[in-house]
Amino acid sequence: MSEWLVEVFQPFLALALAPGLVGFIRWVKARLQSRSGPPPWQPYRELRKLFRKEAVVSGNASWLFRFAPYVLFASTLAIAFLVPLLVVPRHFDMVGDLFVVVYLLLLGTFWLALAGLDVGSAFGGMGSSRAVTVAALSEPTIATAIFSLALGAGSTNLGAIVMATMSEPSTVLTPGHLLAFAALAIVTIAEAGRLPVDNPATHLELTMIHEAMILEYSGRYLALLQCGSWLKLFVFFSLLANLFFPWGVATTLTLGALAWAVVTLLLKLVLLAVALAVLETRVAKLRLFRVPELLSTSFLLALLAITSSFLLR
Amino acid sequence: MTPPGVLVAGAVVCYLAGALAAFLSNDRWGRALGALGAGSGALVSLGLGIAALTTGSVFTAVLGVLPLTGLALRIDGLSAFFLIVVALVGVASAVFGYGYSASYQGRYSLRRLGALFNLLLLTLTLQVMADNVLTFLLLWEAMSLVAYLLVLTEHDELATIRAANWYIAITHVGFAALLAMFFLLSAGDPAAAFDSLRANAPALAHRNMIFLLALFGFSAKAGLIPLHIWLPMAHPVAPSHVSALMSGVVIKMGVYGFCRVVLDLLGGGPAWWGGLVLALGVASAVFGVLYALMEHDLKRLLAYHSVENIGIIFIGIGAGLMFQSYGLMTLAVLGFVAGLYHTINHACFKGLLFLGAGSVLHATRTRNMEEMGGLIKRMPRTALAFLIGAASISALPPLNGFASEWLVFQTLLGGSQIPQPSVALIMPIAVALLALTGGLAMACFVKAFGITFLAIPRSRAAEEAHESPASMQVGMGILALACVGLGLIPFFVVPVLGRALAGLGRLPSGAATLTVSFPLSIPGTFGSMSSPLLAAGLLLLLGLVPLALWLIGANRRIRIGDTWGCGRIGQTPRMQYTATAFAEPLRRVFAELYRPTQDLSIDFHPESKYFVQSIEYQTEIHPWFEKLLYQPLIRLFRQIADRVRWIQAGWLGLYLTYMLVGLVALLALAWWAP
Amino acid sequence: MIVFALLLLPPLLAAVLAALVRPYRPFVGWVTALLSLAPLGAAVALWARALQGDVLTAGPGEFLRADGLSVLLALCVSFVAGLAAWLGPGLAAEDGYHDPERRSYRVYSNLFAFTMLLAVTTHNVGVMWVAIEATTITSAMLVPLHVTKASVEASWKYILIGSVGIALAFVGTVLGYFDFVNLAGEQASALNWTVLVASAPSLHAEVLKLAFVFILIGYGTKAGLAPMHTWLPDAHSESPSPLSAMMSGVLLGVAIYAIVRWKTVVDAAVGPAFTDRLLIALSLVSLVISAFSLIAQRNYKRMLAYSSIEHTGLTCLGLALGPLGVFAAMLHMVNHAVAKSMMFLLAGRVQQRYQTTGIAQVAGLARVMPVTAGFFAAGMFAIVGLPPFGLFISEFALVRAGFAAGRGWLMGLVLLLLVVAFVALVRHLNRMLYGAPPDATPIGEREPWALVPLGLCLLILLALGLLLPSPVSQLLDQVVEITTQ
Amino acid sequence: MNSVFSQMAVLGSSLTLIFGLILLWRRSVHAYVTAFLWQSLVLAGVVATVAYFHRDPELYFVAALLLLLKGLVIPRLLRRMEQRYGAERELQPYVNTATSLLISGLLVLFAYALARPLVALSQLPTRAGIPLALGLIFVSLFVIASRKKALTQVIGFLMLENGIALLAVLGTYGIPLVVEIGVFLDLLLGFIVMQIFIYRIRETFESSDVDQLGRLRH
Repeated sequence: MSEWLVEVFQPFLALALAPGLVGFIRWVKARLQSRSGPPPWQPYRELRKLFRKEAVVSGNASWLFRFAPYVLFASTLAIAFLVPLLVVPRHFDMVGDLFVVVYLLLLGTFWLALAGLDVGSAFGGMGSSRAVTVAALSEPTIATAIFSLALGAGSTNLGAIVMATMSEPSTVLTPGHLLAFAALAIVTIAEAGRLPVDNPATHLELTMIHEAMILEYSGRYLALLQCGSWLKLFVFFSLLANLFFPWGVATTLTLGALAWAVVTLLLKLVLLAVALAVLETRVAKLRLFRVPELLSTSFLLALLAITSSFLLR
Repeated sequence: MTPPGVLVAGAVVCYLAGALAAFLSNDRWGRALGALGAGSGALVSLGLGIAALTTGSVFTAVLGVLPLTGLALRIDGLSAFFLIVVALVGVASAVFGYGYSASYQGRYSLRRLGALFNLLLLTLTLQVMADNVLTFLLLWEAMSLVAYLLVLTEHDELATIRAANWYIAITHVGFAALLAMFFLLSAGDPAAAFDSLRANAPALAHRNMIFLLALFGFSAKAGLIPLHIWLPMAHPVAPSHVSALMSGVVIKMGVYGFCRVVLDLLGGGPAWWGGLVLALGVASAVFGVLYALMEHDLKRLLAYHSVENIGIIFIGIGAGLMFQSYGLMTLAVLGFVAGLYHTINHACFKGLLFLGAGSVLHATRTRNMEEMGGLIKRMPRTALAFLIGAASISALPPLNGFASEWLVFQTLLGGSQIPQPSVALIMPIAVALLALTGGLAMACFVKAFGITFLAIPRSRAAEEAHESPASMQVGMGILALACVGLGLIPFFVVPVLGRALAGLGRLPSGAATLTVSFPLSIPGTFGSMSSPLLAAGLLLLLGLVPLALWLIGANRRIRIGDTWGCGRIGQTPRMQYTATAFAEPLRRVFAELYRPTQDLSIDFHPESKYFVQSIEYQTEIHPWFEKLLYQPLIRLFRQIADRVRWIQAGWLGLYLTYMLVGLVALLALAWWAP
Repeated sequence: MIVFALLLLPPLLAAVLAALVRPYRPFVGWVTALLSLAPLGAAVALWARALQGDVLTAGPGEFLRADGLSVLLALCVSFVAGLAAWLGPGLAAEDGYHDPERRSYRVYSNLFAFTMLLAVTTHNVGVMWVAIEATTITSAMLVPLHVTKASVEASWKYILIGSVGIALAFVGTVLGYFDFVNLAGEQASALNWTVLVASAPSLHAEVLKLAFVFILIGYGTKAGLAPMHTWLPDAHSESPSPLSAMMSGVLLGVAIYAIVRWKTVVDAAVGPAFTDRLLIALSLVSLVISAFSLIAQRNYKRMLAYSSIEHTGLTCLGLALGPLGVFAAMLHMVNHAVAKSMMFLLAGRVQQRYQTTGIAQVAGLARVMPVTAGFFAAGMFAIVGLPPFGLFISEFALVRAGFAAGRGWLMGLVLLLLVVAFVALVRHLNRMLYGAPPDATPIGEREPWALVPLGLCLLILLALGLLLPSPVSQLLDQVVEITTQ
Repeated sequence: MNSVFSQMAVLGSSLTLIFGLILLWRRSVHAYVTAFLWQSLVLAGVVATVAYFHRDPELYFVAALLLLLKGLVIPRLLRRMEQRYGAERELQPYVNTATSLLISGLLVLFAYALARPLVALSQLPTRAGIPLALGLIFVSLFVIASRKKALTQVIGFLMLENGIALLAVLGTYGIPLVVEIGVFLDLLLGFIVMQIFIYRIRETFESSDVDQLGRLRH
């Protein structure tokens, strides 16, 4: 019974930590650019502010505009249920595997893109068109990366993958594993709308992708959307961390193991956040029509991952 | 008469009665009775299909009606499954057709439409039961003829006639291939009943030739690359409920025929068979979706998507064939089950989308997306139905598209168990291209739904659109429910399909070949997924979030304001994104493939070149199958025809010389020949 | 004896009556039409007797003999002759013809019917040749009914090519007789078909081969086999449509009947290989020429003529594919006779309304004459071999026979040619049916009673396509038995 | 006894062939009609000799009929038609005289090669004439194909009939009477119809050369 409790608790832990993670990334970036920058818990204040504000909805919009934030937030929260954060032998594997996670993300993008179109402004359309292009082009990479992971672990269920990688630590150094990690890292940046692909901080209409779609939102809808995208980033990071470097994830339900799992999770997330912050300060935004080249290199990496794992098998 | 026999007779009688009633009167009553006949016939065959599939009983009947070898009918698992597919889409489009064809009252002959619609359903229902070569081929050609006549309903436009010509031409080429294939298969046995073909199939001489002819013939009907060019021409010009039936069911007869011949009669073959089918499937999927992206005629877009989804079905079947050749029987059955599951799913959501497009066409009199917009406020129920269709075709989780695409992915992942690494490498490439297709399909349907239904109407017709009559909504409702329902019960559908395929050809005939526990996890495959739990979870969360917001006292007031436009006053429809603009990034990414022709004409203000009076941007994409394959073929035949025409040159002396030369030649032949 | 009288005399009587009534009056048309029903009745009686298995003979030294094959042809000839009589000029008051033309139509069409009936029922191969030569003469007189430059040219080409061809057939007959005389000396009944077949095994292979070549070229000319087909498109596009219905429907059949008679004799002596190779060669050439000529066709009557060449090629191909093939070929001939005569009569109605034979000028037929357009479309679907009409079944049986005879690649090529013809014909049909009719074409059907017999033809085609009633298949089995001794 | 008979038969058939060849190099229609007239007479003579040697009364009747029909009736009709339209010159045929003679020579050689099995099989004394008859058939076919005047084509056709009659007489001593009468009837009717058509061509085309008949194409 207690396993279920832990697994139900995990997504809410993720929900709580997600804004902090993004705040921490912004704080590290500010520090790197020798600015003092807002404190890491600034996003929590943003959310509180937005929840208190009234929502302004465009006259052109239909019920879909108001319903999309709920769908996006619910789908991202559902992903949080499926991703292995703390405990490994998971009962939720039964509900969905890595493909389900990917397609739940796609569900979120689908509804957000439609919401972007619903207001009838040029920016919404532009944002949706670009977001959908990036999502479509990153699909093959994700699928190939899953294929190589499944080859290694013998199953696409997330818990099983983590267990398999934990049981044979040697697989981590195999080229297949590392190439798959690199491919999935690039896709994470593209999907989460981080710098080389899309600049989360900008409001320059012609360059933004994710921001353009949520341009029209305000009040509690904007809060839900922001929280959804932060949770998405958190989930991606935890996937990268646990699937490829799963040490520290608790396999037994003792309190000590759980505490140690939380600590290791936080450590891994901080490491990844710093890495992302360094990357974002080092690199400038790519032109939209260079993004496919980036995604095709990631696809190539994933394909190499598979061929190497095939040959070594 | 055994109960199935009664049901078969019942369905046939309903269809014929419907056809007769529709033919006799050209007014409301004709439409009503025609739709009633079709609907009831479809319901009866639905019951028949479900009964036959669940009980697994095989019904056979031989009637001396047809000449030469007589009419032989047999319902086994495969036929029962396709009966359900026919009936499901049949009921929905019959009900939809009643409302939709009202607008044809003055313009086209309703008699012909109603009667032919019933006949099409009749030929489809009997086609899946055919049990000897003559019955199969006669019904096959009758189906093509009736579909061709239905495509020609709106015969006053030139495009319709051109499309109908292409349709009947390619279908007939396919039929010629099937004729040759069946006679090679029956190897001189004039009776040519299917069970005798099954018996001596292993000892056949030209198995590869038979396979290639079967693939050619059935892909001409199914619309696989490169025999697909009739599909985006014929389906848009047909009346919408007919194109729903054609796209949903008629092209599935290609899938049924292929399974019947290659799986059942031939019993599978060497690995390259599966490889070729897989390659064609992947090519059709990718090209189908790529060309669909560039379309802004709503029904052409849906037609190209039919090509894509047929590709996905054949990916499943191709993978199954490959596994069968390597002896991985569980994976083989899984592959075929995935293919068939996607068949019924595609029938449901494509039928739904075509009915939705028909409802939009009924309201706005146009198929061009650039002239639509804002229909979600004017046609809420059609919009909802179209949204469900769009979501399920883009394989979004709780719906049926995801369930079958997930199964196809799992099958392809199973490819890693193929002993030869060189062959096993094909699978990841197939997985990648299938994923790309899924992503592009999602992009295409965001465009289709977004531009058609959302934001501000772009034309007067869209502005004055109104919700379509009740019968059309009921038609769409049936299929929408089917999409949602089929998405929730994969754990029930997969074992039933496994039983339907049991015993076909060399497949293991064990009853429960696919042991499936509650969540859809199949031994020997990689993942597990449970749609019902997923759907329940999503609904729960959707309910939880507003509750949480209420709990934390979030501000619930909403103020209606203007869309943000960087400070300009007022918003005109021209400021919105258009379908062409929406697909522009992807056209630029795949420019090598599309080779778009673009021309930009700017006429400047007379006084200074810095001010512009009007800019016109024109882009055109010619699918290069027609350019590279079909145009040269036609030119070749035209040249031969011109030369042959000169034989009849008009000079009497020349004609007599032909006779003299012919006589002397034959005499010489007779004289020297042994 | 009376059956033969009932079969042969009425057309003669009709011809004489028409010739005698100097200023033509409509009652002559009605009388001749009624008289044309007598041969049909007689043919059906012969059919009934044939089904019981007995072969009727009449006249001195079995001059007339009606076995299964003759009965089949007699049925076709009398049916199509009846159609032409009921739908030909001379019945209605104003059918676009003048009195002399009506009178000569009545005279010569009945003579034409008589000669064809004589050809198929005579036992003597020489008399058969004489009758077929007479068909050329009688039908040639009718080709230029409307005297125009084109019809005169067509008639001259028809009479000349036809006569030269038939003369070659006579050379073949003489060589056959020469071979028999050198075996068993001169006998009066030497040219009787049964005698020839009985003595065939002992005849000399060399001479019979030469004889068959002459026969094939000769009767092939009348059957429209390539390369002797050149008269067919001209004659059919210029002659009045009831005549071209008779010619295209059954004259080709009668010529094929003659080829089948001689093929049985030669096969008994030399074995089927030789004749099959010749038949396949010529029928392939016919298929190629007709299929590709249909693509760029501009005149719908010539289109129907080329389609006849194609179906003659198919029938001859069927003859060369063994017993199954002969069954298919004969069924195909019957189907084609009914379908093509119906199509030509419909083409006549269309030409009467649009006053042109150009495909491009005839547009909007579905709106101008809905019922005729419906029949025309159904007829076209029948000709291209779509179900539920009879030609689908016969083409199916033909291809089945081809594969059973082990000629897979040949059948592949034939199927390809059939598809080429299919696409061409369907495109032409669509150009005629739809679109806006040229202005000032009167809308609505005229003389609707004329559509009743055509509707009957359609019903027959449906019956042959869906049911193939047992009497028909039994008769065809008898024919197969006769021709493949 | 037989040698005289066979020599006369061979002489008769070679004369017939020679008259056939006249068509090739003469140009005027008048010459063609006389050639045909003489050919028919020689043919009647051959039939009469066969009747005499074979003592077969039927053949006498056939010879008489042949003489009447092809000797008198048809040539007179041809003369009348010829006078009506003045002495027409045969236009330049498709093939000039030298090549037509060459071709007809080849055709006669081909006829000889072809008739080898026939001559070997036949026991009748007149068998030596069979290749000549076949030769005449091929030559007259070539004449019909290569000439441009309608009248010349008719004469070519009549010569073709003569060749066949000669073959019948030499090979089988005449085909059964019923068929023989039928053949003559057909020939007469055929000729009359052709004449009607030639008159009609004259009316509509003002000249009877076949070159103008090129309107019906494809």
